[in-house]
Amino acid sequence: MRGIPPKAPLALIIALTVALGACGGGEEGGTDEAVESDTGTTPTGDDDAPSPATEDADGATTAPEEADTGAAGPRPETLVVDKSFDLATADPGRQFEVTGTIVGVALYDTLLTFEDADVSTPVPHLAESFEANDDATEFTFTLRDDVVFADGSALEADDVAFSLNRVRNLKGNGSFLMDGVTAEAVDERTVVLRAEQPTPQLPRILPNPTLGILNADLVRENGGTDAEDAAEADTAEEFLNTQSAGTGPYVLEQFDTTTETILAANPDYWGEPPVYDRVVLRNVEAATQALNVQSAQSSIVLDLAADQLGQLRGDPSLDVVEEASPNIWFLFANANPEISDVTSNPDFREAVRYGLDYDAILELAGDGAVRVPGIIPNVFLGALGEQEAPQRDVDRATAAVERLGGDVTVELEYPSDFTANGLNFGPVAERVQATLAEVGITVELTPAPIATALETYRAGEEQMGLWLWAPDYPDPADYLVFGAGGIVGLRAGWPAGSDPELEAVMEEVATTVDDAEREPLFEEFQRQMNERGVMFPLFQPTASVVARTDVGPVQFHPAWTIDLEAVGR
Amino acid sequence: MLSRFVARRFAAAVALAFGVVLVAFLLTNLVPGDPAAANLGQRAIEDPDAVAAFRRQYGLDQPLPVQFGRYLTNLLTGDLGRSQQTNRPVRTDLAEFGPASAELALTATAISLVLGIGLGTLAAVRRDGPIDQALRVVSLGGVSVPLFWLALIALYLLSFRLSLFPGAGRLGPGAPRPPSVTGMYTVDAALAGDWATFRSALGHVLLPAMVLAAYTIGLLTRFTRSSVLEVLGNDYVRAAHAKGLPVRLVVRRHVMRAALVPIITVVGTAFASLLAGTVLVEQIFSWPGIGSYAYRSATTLDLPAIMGVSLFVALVYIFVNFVVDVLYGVIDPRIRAS
Amino acid sequence: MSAHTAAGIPLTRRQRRLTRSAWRQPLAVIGLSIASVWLAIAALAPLIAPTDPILQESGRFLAPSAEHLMGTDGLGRDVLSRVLYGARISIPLAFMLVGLSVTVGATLGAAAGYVGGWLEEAVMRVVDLVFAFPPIILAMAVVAALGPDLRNAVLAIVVVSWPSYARVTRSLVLSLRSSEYVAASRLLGVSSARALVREVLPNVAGPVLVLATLELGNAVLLLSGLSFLGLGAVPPSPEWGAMVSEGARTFNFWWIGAFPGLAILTVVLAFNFLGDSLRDALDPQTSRAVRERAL
Amino acid sequence: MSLLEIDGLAIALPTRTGVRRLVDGVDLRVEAGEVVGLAGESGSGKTLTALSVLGLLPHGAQTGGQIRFDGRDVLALRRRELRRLRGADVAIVFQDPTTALHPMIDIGTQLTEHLRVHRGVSRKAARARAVELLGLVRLPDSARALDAFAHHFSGGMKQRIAIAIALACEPRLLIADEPTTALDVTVQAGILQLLDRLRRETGMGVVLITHDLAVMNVTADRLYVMYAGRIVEEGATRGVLDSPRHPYTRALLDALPEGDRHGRPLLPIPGEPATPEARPAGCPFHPRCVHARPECSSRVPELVTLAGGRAAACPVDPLRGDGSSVELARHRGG
Repeated sequence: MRGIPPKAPLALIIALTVALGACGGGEEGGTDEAVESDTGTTPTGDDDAPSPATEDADGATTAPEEADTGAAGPRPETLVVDKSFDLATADPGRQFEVTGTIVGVALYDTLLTFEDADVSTPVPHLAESFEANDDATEFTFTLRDDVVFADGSALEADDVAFSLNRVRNLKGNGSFLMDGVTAEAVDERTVVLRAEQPTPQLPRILPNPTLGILNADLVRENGGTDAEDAAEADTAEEFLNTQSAGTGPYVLEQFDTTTETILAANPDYWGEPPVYDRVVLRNVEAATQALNVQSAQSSIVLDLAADQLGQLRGDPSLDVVEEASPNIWFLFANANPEISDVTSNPDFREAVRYGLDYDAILELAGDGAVRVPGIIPNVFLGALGEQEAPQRDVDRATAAVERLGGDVTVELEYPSDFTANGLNFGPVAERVQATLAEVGITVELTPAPIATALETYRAGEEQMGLWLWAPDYPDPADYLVFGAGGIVGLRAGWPAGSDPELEAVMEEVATTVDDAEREPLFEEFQRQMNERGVMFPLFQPTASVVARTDVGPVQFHPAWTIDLEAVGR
Repeated sequence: MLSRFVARRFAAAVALAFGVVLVAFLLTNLVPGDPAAANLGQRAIEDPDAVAAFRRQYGLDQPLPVQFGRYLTNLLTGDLGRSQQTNRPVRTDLAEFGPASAELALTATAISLVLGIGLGTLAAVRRDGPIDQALRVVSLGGVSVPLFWLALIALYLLSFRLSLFPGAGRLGPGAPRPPSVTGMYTVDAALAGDWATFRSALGHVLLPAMVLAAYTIGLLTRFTRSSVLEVLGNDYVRAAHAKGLPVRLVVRRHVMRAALVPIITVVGTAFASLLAGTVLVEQIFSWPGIGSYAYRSATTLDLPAIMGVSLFVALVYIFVNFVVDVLYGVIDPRIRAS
Repeated sequence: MSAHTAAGIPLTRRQRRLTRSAWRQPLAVIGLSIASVWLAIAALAPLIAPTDPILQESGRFLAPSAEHLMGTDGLGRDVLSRVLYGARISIPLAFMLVGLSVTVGATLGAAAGYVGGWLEEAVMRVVDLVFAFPPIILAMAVVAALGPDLRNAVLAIVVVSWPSYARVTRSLVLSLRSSEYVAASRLLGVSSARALVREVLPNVAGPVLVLATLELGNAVLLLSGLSFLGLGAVPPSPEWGAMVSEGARTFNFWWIGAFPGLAILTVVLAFNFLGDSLRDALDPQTSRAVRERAL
Repeated sequence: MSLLEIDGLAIALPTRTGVRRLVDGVDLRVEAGEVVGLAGESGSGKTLTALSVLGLLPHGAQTGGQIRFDGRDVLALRRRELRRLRGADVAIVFQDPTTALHPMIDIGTQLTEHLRVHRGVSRKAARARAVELLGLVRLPDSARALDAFAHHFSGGMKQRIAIAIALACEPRLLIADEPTTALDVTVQAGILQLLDRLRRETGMGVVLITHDLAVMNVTADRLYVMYAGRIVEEGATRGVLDSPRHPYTRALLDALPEGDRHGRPLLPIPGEPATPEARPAGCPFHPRCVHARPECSSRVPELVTLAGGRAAACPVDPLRGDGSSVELARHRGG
């Protein structure tokens, strides 16, 4: 008989027996053993794990300024970052997703930016200074004079005007940021942005990586245009997917929307050079990220669910950063009687508002998660204080259900295949279902893949929906969409004219320029929403960044998740 | 004669491919859900101009028959359209993900061929003995284990806890890819003589391939066993033994050659089932292949990608069947003659 | 005198021998035992499960203990109860799925094989088409069209799986059609339809039964696979594949995914033990066709 | 010393219901250049006896007694020695040439693969020998036949090829197991003549197994008749066929289609052949025997040597007149 190669099947058999053994064996085995095996930082077995031994030699010469971090062990030369990709393009004007934002910040600088995690005050970046007129319709920016693109050409006002106008005309996902705003180069170093309406939030919009500044000449050469018909005429995306054309701390080494995108430090960067010369951003399923960072196959992972963090927190080789994400999770009840007699009834809203067990739901969102008292997340201007959050009142809710005739059944739709901050919609929906059952509301879950769920959501056909809202820019104006007639309001069957009192506040706040005056108006907006609105804000989940300690300091950034340039600094 | 055979084969293949494309097209258009909603994002979808631009860009503003006709015309020039999710030509996507899946599926096939035929033959030769019984349980276990569960266990135990294999992905993070010839990293690295990359690529493909092979190993073991048993009972095997040939020669030349014909049929079908299994395994191992591409295209209603994947899979199916038929002829002269 | 199956189809002598010899094999006995246990669990789940499978009243992520033998999941539900209740979902659906596939596939296959001509051509071309089509896309399209729900997932898989039965049935019918006694009954003026039912079906039933038993396991695998991808079970139903997917997100709480996975494994193993034993007991000529299609 | 000496051979096989003795106490001699016939119904143990000479018994078979080929004890040989014996010194031709030839291996390879294994001849020499062999069995266009496959030939031609394969290593003993049963009557004679000629030309011993006594009549020098695993009669062919001493031999002769050449009608043997599972006590043939006496059911009759080098295993006076058995049979039938 021919010999049978013994190794592979043996390995499988061993795997199975070990698996079965593990299942039958120690109770807390999963946690403790894992920690044990991880404490050694020696990477495991394979030549792929970034091995300190081999990296040592190279690392010593290429990364000299590492010494001050005091982290244990030598710092890896390449930063390996795991992210579950939602990456579509490396063209800043076209990207509007989380991964694209991370890449965009690294490749392209914006006129203004946020310092560290403070997203309340935009600070100058490519612009050295800026002024706004009194009614917030005209903004004048003076550019720095020491900024050069990778091809050596200096940053000019034309680059800025081109980039911003191009975004508006591309009619992409982020184009609304420039809605009604025109950029004009006044001279080489001065740009004026004119808005059709008062736009006090514009300075908070400008740090958005979608508004990154491109090398206008280079992009024009490669098919770019900022003309009205850019949506069809602009063909620069392909070029921008192979080569970056910005002034950012990194340049694009390899772009891939499905496997890994690699960034290399920009040798001519005008600011302080980034700590890491090379960043590999890998597309890794959230489930495997925890394993990767524990086994040192990755330096930083970004999608861990709150439930996975508990075990990692005790690991001395890991640095677990937990913050409340600025994303808000919310429920809505459709106000359109054609969709549902039940959900459109104000009594139903009351039953839901006081029937939800907010704390039980919050429990799922992680230790760093917070309840959101109004629709505006806690890091932004105008956020309500915790004491204003609706509190569960079972009696009140039950009474409301009785007014509805008791025993109500509604459908709740949510995207089944979508994960944000490691959190799935399913368990949250299940908990909503369980807590509402306690006040006599039967919720039938009707999950759908996001493509189909979005369709019914957008058409305003969901009886109840569970969705999240990620801020487009850190200004409360972004949350007016939840009011009657706003884009989310419409999805909940709540058109303009449904609530004149609320809409009056919305109108007023939109044209108010001074933050001190805006704040109480936004608070009033939310109070009225909490009283009569169709939205039920639930929580801001835990956002986590888990890094190996030898990477150096890492921060979660509320606007763009992680600032790669700042890692290790 | 032969050319007529090939011509008929080709016509059937074209008809089948056309049918597959048509079904894919109809299915994705019957399904509720708007590709624009799925791909444009929350903001742009509210901008009628953006939606119109998107529809124009992907030709969704045309009536269905026109869309289909346009697709077919483009197909003739090798243009499969542009994927809405990757924003690249579907052909580029397929050229990248196809070989990745092929590498996985071929490795899995190789593993299952060696183990399945080897173990199956062993079981047949040791019929009804303890080895046979044990192999029976093992092979039935192979076809019974849920692949996604096995993949998770393998990843957790063999890669993470025991560090026998590298983790997810095709190469180590940031490792340079070998110069693309076939798109299969192991092959390309070997062609380039880059043995470090070869080892790394092989290490990465081995674990998912072994998981993927679990089912086909089981299948082939059982099938080979019964196939060989059937052959062993044949007069010509007894005749071969009566000639005083060494057992190895009898098994290799006389038994295997006859047993191989039915086995090849199963290998062909098994290969197709491997492609289906890749959806789950690729997801778990972050393997950028056709399976995860198909999953993503289907969930995002990425019409050009769905049609491209369907066409690709159909062509693979046709090709595998063709290879199987050719192999029949190579092995069995009676088939060659007819 | 002749024994009758549940369906009332008289068994030929060969098939009786087959069923008798199948029970002699230890694997068949083991398979039958496990399958019976699972069927009993499915029937009696409300009586034997410690708690309601959707009750979210315990602490979250509790490791297995005396109180929760399989621990609790991320919503504080008892995993054991969910695994037990899961049998009520997967097993009946597997039977339903295979039943539908057999009905559709065998009917079309038999018609194709017996009638021949354009009908055969049409059916076999559709079979080819389905075989060539990536099943995940087909399944996803059906699920997307009808909404994710296990029943729709079943329909989706039926769309993908009936061709196996059609092929087997057709080839069996073809080989029987040419056989003498069918030819004889045709000569005697028995109508095609009656000949099909009286003469051909009993002989096709055995191999198809074996194939169906083997496919029961595959059905459980496919359904749980779709649920794992989020295209099957709707929460909060305790479907095993969905539970494994839940557990996959938190490796450190291994019990959430490990036990449902084991449940799938044992159920499928039981069906495969049974099917394999039946297949072995079947005489080689007819089992050949089964083996080739029993994937 | 004879070429082949079988003494007290017993073969037992495990079956579902236990181990069964299928061959019991068989003694058999074959001299060089002699054709020995082995006759009996199917299931009588002829083929098992033949296979045991090559050590080709099915898996799990147990054997007793002795088989000496050329003085060497075959049953005691080690695997490798046995393998050297097969094909080289003892060759076998099976009943159905259609199944005995491999359908997917070309004739040339099948003709000479054992030649190359046993003699280590070169590919070229093997090919030359293959052509020669096909000539020997009178296969036309032998050079082209080498690259052809089994399905290209008719049944008779296939059997000639099978014989050529058996002859490749110039064996000293050829076992032909029902070599003509599967063939047309017209082809049968040609094959038998071929065997006869080859025996004369090569001087090898031949064991011819068949249930067809007419074939024996033409070919065999001596004849053994087996029933239920035992030899029931032996002797020179002509003597046995002309005056059978065992009721079974007689019954076989009566069952011959050619039986009418003696002016007698065709008579089937009543009853079913004894199966290994249901072997009657005493003489295994007695339930079917028209001469059966009470003691036949209690005692297994010994093979008794008779005059003229013959032997038979029946206590009933075997020399009773020819007609009586026919009468009795008629009586039973009517």
